Amino acid sequence: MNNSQSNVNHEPLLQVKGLETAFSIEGKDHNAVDGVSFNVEKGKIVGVVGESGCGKSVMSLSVMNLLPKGIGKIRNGEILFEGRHLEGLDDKEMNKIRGKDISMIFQEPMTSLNPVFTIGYQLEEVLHNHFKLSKKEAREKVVQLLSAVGISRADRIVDEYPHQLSGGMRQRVMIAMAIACQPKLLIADEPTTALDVTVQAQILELLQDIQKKNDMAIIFITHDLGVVSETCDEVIVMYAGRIVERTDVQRLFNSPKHPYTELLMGAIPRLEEEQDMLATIDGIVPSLTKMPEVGCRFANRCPKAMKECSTVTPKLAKNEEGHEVACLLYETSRPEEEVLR
Amino acid sequence: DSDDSGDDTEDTSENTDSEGDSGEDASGEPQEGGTLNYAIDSEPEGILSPNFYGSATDFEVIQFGIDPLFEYDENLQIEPNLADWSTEDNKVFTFTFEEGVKWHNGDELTVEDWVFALETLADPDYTGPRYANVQTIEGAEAYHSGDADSISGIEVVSDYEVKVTFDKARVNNLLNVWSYPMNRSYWEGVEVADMQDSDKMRQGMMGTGPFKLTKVVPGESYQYEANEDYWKGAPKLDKVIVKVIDSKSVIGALENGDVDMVPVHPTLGKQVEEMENVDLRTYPGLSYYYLGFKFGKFDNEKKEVVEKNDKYADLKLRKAMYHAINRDEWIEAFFSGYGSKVNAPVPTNHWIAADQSELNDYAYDTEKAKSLLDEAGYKDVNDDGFREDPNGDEFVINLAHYASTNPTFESRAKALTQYWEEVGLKAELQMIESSLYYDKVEKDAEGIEVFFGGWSTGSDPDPSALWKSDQLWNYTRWVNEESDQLLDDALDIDKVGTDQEKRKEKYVEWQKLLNEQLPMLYIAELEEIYGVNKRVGGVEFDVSGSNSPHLWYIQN
Amino acid sequence: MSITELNKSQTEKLLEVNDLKMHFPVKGGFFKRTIGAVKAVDGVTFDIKKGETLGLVGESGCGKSTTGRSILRLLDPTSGEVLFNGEDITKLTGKRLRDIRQDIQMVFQDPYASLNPMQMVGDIISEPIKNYYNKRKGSELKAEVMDLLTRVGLPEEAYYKYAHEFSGGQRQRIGIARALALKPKLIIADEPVSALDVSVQSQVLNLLNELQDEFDLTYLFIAHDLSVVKHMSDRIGVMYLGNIMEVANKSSIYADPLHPYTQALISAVPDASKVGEKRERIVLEGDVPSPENPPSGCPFHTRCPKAMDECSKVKPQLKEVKPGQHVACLLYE
Amino acid sequence: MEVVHNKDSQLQTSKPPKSMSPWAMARRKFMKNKLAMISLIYLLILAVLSLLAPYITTIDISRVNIGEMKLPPSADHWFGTDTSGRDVFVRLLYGGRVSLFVGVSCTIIILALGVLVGAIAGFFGGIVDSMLMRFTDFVLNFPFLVFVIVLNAILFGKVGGVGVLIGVISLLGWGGVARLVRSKILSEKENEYVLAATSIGGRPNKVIMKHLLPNVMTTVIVQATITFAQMIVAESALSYLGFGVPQEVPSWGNMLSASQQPEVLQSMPWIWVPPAIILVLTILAINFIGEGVKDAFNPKSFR
Amino acid sequence: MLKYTLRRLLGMIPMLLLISIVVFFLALAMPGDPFSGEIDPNNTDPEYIEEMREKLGYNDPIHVQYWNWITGFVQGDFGKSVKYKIQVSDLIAQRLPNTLFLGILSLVITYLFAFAMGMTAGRKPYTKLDHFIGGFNYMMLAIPSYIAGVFAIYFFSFQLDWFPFNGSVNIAVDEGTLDWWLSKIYHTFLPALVLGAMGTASYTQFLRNDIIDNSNKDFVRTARAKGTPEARIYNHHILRNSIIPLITFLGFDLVSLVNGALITETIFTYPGLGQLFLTSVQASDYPTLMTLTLMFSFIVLVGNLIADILYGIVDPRIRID
Ligand SMILES: Nc1ncnc2c1ncn2[C@@H]1O[C@H](COP(=O)(O)OP(=O)(O)OP(=O)(O)O)[C@@H](O)[C@H]1O
Ligand SMILES: Nc1ncnc2c1ncn2[C@@H]1O[C@H](COP(=O)(O)OP(=O)(O)OP(=O)(O)O)[C@@H](O)[C@H]1O
Ligand SMILES: [Mg+2]
Ligand SMILES: [Mg+2]
Repeated sequence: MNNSQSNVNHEPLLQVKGLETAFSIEGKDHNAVDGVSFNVEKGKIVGVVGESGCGKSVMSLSVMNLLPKGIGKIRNGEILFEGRHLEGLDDKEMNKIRGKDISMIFQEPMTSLNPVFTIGYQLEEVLHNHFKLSKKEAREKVVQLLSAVGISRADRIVDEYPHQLSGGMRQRVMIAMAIACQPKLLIADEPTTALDVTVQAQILELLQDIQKKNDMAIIFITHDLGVVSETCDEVIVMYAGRIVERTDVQRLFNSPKHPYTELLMGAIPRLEEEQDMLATIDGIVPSLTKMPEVGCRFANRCPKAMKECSTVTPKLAKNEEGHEVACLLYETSRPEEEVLR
Repeated sequence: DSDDSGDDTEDTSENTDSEGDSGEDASGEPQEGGTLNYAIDSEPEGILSPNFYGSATDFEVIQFGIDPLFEYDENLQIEPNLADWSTEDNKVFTFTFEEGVKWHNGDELTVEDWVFALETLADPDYTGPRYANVQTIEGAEAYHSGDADSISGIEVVSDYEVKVTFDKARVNNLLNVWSYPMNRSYWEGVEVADMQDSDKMRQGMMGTGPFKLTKVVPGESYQYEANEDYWKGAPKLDKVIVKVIDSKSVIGALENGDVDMVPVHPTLGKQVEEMENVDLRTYPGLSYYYLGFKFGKFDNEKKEVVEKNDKYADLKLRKAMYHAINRDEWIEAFFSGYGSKVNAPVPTNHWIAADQSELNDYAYDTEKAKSLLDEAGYKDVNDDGFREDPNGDEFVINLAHYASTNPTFESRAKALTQYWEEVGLKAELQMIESSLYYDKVEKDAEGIEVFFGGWSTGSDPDPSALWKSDQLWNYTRWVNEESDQLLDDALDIDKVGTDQEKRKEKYVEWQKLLNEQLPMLYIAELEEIYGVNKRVGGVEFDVSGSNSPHLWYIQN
Repeated sequence: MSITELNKSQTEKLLEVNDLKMHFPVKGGFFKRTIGAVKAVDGVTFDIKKGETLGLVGESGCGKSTTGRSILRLLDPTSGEVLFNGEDITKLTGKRLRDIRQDIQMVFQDPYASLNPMQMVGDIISEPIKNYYNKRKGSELKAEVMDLLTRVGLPEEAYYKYAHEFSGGQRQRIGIARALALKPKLIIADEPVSALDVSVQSQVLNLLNELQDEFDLTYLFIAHDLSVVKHMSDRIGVMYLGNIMEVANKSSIYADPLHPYTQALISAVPDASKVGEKRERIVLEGDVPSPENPPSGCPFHTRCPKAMDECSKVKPQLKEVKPGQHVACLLYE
Repeated sequence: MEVVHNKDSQLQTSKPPKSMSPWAMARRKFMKNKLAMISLIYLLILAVLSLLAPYITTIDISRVNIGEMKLPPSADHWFGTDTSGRDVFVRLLYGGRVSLFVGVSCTIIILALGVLVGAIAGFFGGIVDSMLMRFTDFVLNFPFLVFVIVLNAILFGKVGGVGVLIGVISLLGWGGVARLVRSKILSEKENEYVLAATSIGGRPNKVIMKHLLPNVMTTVIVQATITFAQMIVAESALSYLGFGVPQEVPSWGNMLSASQQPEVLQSMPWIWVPPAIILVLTILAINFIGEGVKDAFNPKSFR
Repeated sequence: MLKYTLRRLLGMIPMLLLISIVVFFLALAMPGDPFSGEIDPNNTDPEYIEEMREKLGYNDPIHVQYWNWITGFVQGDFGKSVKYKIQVSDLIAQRLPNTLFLGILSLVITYLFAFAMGMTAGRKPYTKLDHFIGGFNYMMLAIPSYIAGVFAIYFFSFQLDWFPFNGSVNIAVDEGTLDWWLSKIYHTFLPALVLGAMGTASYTQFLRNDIIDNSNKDFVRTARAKGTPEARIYNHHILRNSIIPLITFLGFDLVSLVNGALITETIFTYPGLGQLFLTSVQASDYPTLMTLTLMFSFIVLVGNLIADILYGIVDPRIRID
């Protein structure tokens, strides 16, 4: 999994710096992603976890420049892909990258395919978008791709329509579509949430296989910590539009630092251990319009909250082990001027 | 009347046997060529033969292509056209045909063509409505029932002469007999039963008239081209196009010149009059409106009136109702003045019409009406503002009128009831769907007491079918021996001979009787109105209709 | 609950389901004839002892909800019997059927669709009581509902609110309060947490556990998440395509799954406790077949890594292979 | 849609515990919709004026005034007079009475029939459903206008005028509503709250009345506005063609049919333009109200 | 597909039979007959009318009349029009092409305008242009077609003199020539526009809303993520989905054309079936009336069938066999 080590050039594949994405609700802009920075290295799988509504999808759509037009926009920050600025690119430029260098798969395999076109047609389209291919070549390539994602009757499936396929198959088709141009980065937004466990296992297996084969980086969005623990190299924990913790997977699960992460992990029942009571987090993620202006956004749900938590905004900072966390319990997270005061 | 055109008389056909007169010299400088756009404002049925058509609208379409044996002059007197006649006794007639008259296909017109027409009409399989016009020929009934192979009363003398014997001498045998020939060779091979459906009648026509029908768009338009061989001289126009337009388009079409000539409803007359490019042409009509009373019920088996209805039996009541109506105002309001009062059931321009001075004019006079009612015992005894009948019971005049989409029907009928209410007679109006109206009247249906109606007189003035007490269509169920006798006398060759004046005398007497007895309140007669574009010349109208279209032309 | 009590009550069967079948007719053609059947539940047998929680897991569409609904007679099962306290529910009609619903209640999966948007929360919760105790006094009823609200952790003001004013977790509490209103003995919880976020899910799970102790409840707990089921249940039934494949104590099922499907299922569950170590996963081939056209013999044989020839011919019956562990698999014949 | 209902218990104490039923919310949303409110006010004024017409004016509306025919608008006659000398403005009010009455009556009957048939078919399903739906299909297979005209021609004159029209239109018009209600009931039935209502011991009639119908009602109300507009158009179109309410009864369609007289169409616009405009405005208003209602009930826009 | 169609066609037979019975009894129940009130002493007499009544079988027992009618009907003998005195089949053959032409032209207009406006509005929703189109459509929806017809004649024919106000073709041109077709289009355009206006408005709104709906669908996001150009997304991915319901409306269009033709043809004096129908009601022309009524019902049935079948054809998700 560490194929990227061989790469001498240490520039990360994707750099996100201070990303702020806002939606306009009733005429006002509200940040759904609020100052998010992270890197994705070549060939790594980065997991993003957090409760529903905390901005995971918006963050990934920002990278792809797929925010709903007129409603959502990137307000601030930089997105660098192989050193190239993506923010502010127009559709035409972006279309050269989308599907080729960066591709994406979504949670709902049922609705993500256009119901009125055949599978083959939709797969060929992505090839035609980026390469000059004859019809025949494209079709051959498509059959190849479908076989590669483990679809058995690939030559028949190309002529079928999405509704004729099961959920698992459709997600495979989506994956085939995403890897058709051998992208360097794949963004997978909850790709297995809608699937059954046994099928989820198939898909995860497949993704990992492909990742290895293509030396592809993956941003893997999920709220299932179990999935993260088994697939990812690094984990980003998001809460209310911000990153609260970020480190490699082992360290996160062995010694979570942010109270939110801790609670999240305590809340899931484990197969291996007996738990009497599960941890709970009172309340819910605040909606966009109700985000506290300053302070830690988790403060009002945090059992360890201190007085200053609602006035001082913690910053995401690395400790010596390279474990990043944004919580005032840790000195590193205190903004400099606050420390001085 | 089923056409919603606005023309609401029962004139479903006929009286049109009369055509424009030929001798007339057209004024202005006739010009050669040009196309005349002639419009009709209701849909024809599309039967393009005078021998089969049923609606007046169809006649308007075919009039350009046909030519009758006889015509009528401005006094509605019959005169020769394609044929002349002579008779001694009004029973046997000898007809002499014009020579050299050509059918549109080039055939020459002979008496055979007329005989063919008569035989067709009398044929057992004949589907048209004109059998009555041959029925009076001797032997026609036998032929009609299939008992004879030919009509015995017809004797062809030569190609241009034929002798016709009627079953008996009548004053009106000539007026009644069928006067349009049919081209025998054109109809070769078509069974009588199939004629009406055949393309020969639907898509084309064969006549001897001034124009030849060259194209048909069924129900929509008809194109005629000049018949250069027309025996009275080649027409001046090249083409005539007959278009069917909606009555609401008449004004617009006239104004922007889409249409050169079109019959116009009286209510539109004023507007047409104002148009710069259009002349309003009027001529006396032969139709009139009346209010009938039901005096009883008719038994169609026994052919007699079997029940009496006394509600309106009092002549004073009827006179009072007559005086209460302001006919002049009413005509002005609902027919824009294109009409005038009548005092008897004969249009004043008909040759049998009595001189108006000989008739009572029941002028609008509410005082007189009131005093007549008082005399008759119709008084307001319970102070509700309305008069009760002489017994003191409530008295309501029930007026029936036909309804169609034309909204003036309701208001003109309502206006009549309002006149009566003004003299204290309570009146109620019942509008009846026009397709059912005359059926109800004919069947003496419950609730029909005073009914509005209209009628057209034909060139033969005999009103027996409407007035004789043994006739189904004597809607008032008025039984009067004197009237019956007068009507019989007027037709009786022994009494009136062949002298029209004598005949007229009888009718005048009859009119006086009806003017006195008032089985109906005669309301108004209408003028016929045409809008004619100023570029059209040579058009003349009289009581018999327009002159022959071969005289029409386009100026400029 | 003391140990002795537990033992005593656990031997008493509250609910017995025997060979329950529910086939939905498939209509087609112009005259809407029955042209087939969806064998949603095809011979399910299990029992629940008083005070215990039986978990039911299985993949989507395997007939879990149908089983739950058939027990409550929200559906009329095609055949089989459902004994509640020894009485066959499938034969009940009229008043008796309605009465049985006092004892068995249900918590539904979708916290949005399961509450009538036109009703106030107070009405939602008091409705079952009104259905059965028509004459209860207004104030008394209200106090009772308030009590229930507090019990499931909702503020009293909730009484006058409408469902749309609550979050998913809170709505699920309302649903639970409604189920509790009639003081039932058995609650069928049909995926009560699958629509909820992890943090909220744990709240509801904890609540259900607390209520069980407090009201002496028996649960049929349906879920597709094996770890949730394991957390909640005493025993677990594993369903596949309308059939129970294995029923056993949760410890034995986890420690020693006997049925190949159970084994695959357990190995497929990603577990956060095993971070870093690469587990041996049994990845099944293909998808779950359609219940309209189920495979012959053992329904699992099309995907079973250990399938034998006879598996496609003989349908295995549920058998006690180890004490307390029933398996339907020809491997253990 | 998620996280829109985010008031949790802590927050509630700070806010006045004001909670609104979906009806109240819809009402409030509707009231915020300017276009719909203006339309509603317009419609109300129109209805009130029409209803009060006999009290506003003492004119005998059926009276023909020969002296005052075809007068253009003036102080005496705001909208002029028609070819019978009747005041157009007053007739317009009376016409509104008839047109709105026909519209409302037809709508009520159609909805009642449609909801009844649709609800029974949808809720009970099976053979009842098949029979009812076959019958509904049968009714729907009659081309509406064609059969209204034929039926009206038959019954006309035998029974009273306006009543016949209402009866005939309603009899032929309920099919669509029945289908709609049925499908709505079918889909609503799938919602778990209906199962829940049964599971807590609710009897079928209670489930229909208390749970299903209120939720189907929103659709029915929206449908009602559509039907209302359709019926007003149907009445006026039929009257225009001469197959609607009897001619002597003033209705907007009858007034408009005056435009079939060429003189009126071309030179007396005051006779036919006002009913045309009122009619169009009324339909427009009803449509806006319909949109407003639809919007107000649309859960997606619960904000 | 074929089997399904055949089965549906067979299923129509009992329905048609039922409708034919209803139609027959309705016609029977209609007051009066074509001869009511046909009086004219100049060329008809009461005997003639009675004779005709007998000849046409108005005096036969009811079931005999029905049997004669329906057996004739299935053999294509619809009887003879009382008003026009020709075979109803011939009469219909004369008028049908006009109605068809009007219908097709109005459909073409409807779909052309609806596509143009709907796509424009749907692609840029909530812009000025969208609001303008929306407002226009609201107006169109609120103007009943007969009012639109009256206004159209008033403005376009009389005031502006752009279009003819009646008829279906200029008689002066020869049938089949290019001029003839042009003349037909010229004559039919205004009624077709009026007939299509309502449909255009509702289809435009429908298409617009559907495009907006579809543009929020997941598959559009997928297409964008593939790098598909925006124009292609709208013209291809979204449109294809939005067209499906619109195409299936074609079937129902037949139904509304039947209703619309009655009004429009009457207003424009356009000699088609709608006008013929009204005339036949007014004239109590039963053979024509019954044939047309049955035919219109048949069109409705067929329209519904077409809608269903089209749905199966254009939407791959629906497979009917
Ligand atoms: N189109 C939009 N308009 C307005 N707000 C939006 C829109 N899309 C997302 N949001 C808001 O942005 C915030 C973040 O949403 P996002 O979809 O990124 O959450 P998420 O973490 O992906 O949740 P989930 O796990 O449910 O997918 C939420 O508060 C959401 O309501
Ligand atoms: N009313 C019904 N008519 C026809 N088929 C049905 C009906 N209800 C359920 N089914 C079918 O029965 C099968 C089992 O459905 P059921 O809802 O019991 O599954 P489940 O295990 O609860 O699944 P999930 O986890 O998705 O809730 C499914 O294939 C479903 O499509
Ligand atoms: Mg998301
Ligand atoms: Mg379920």
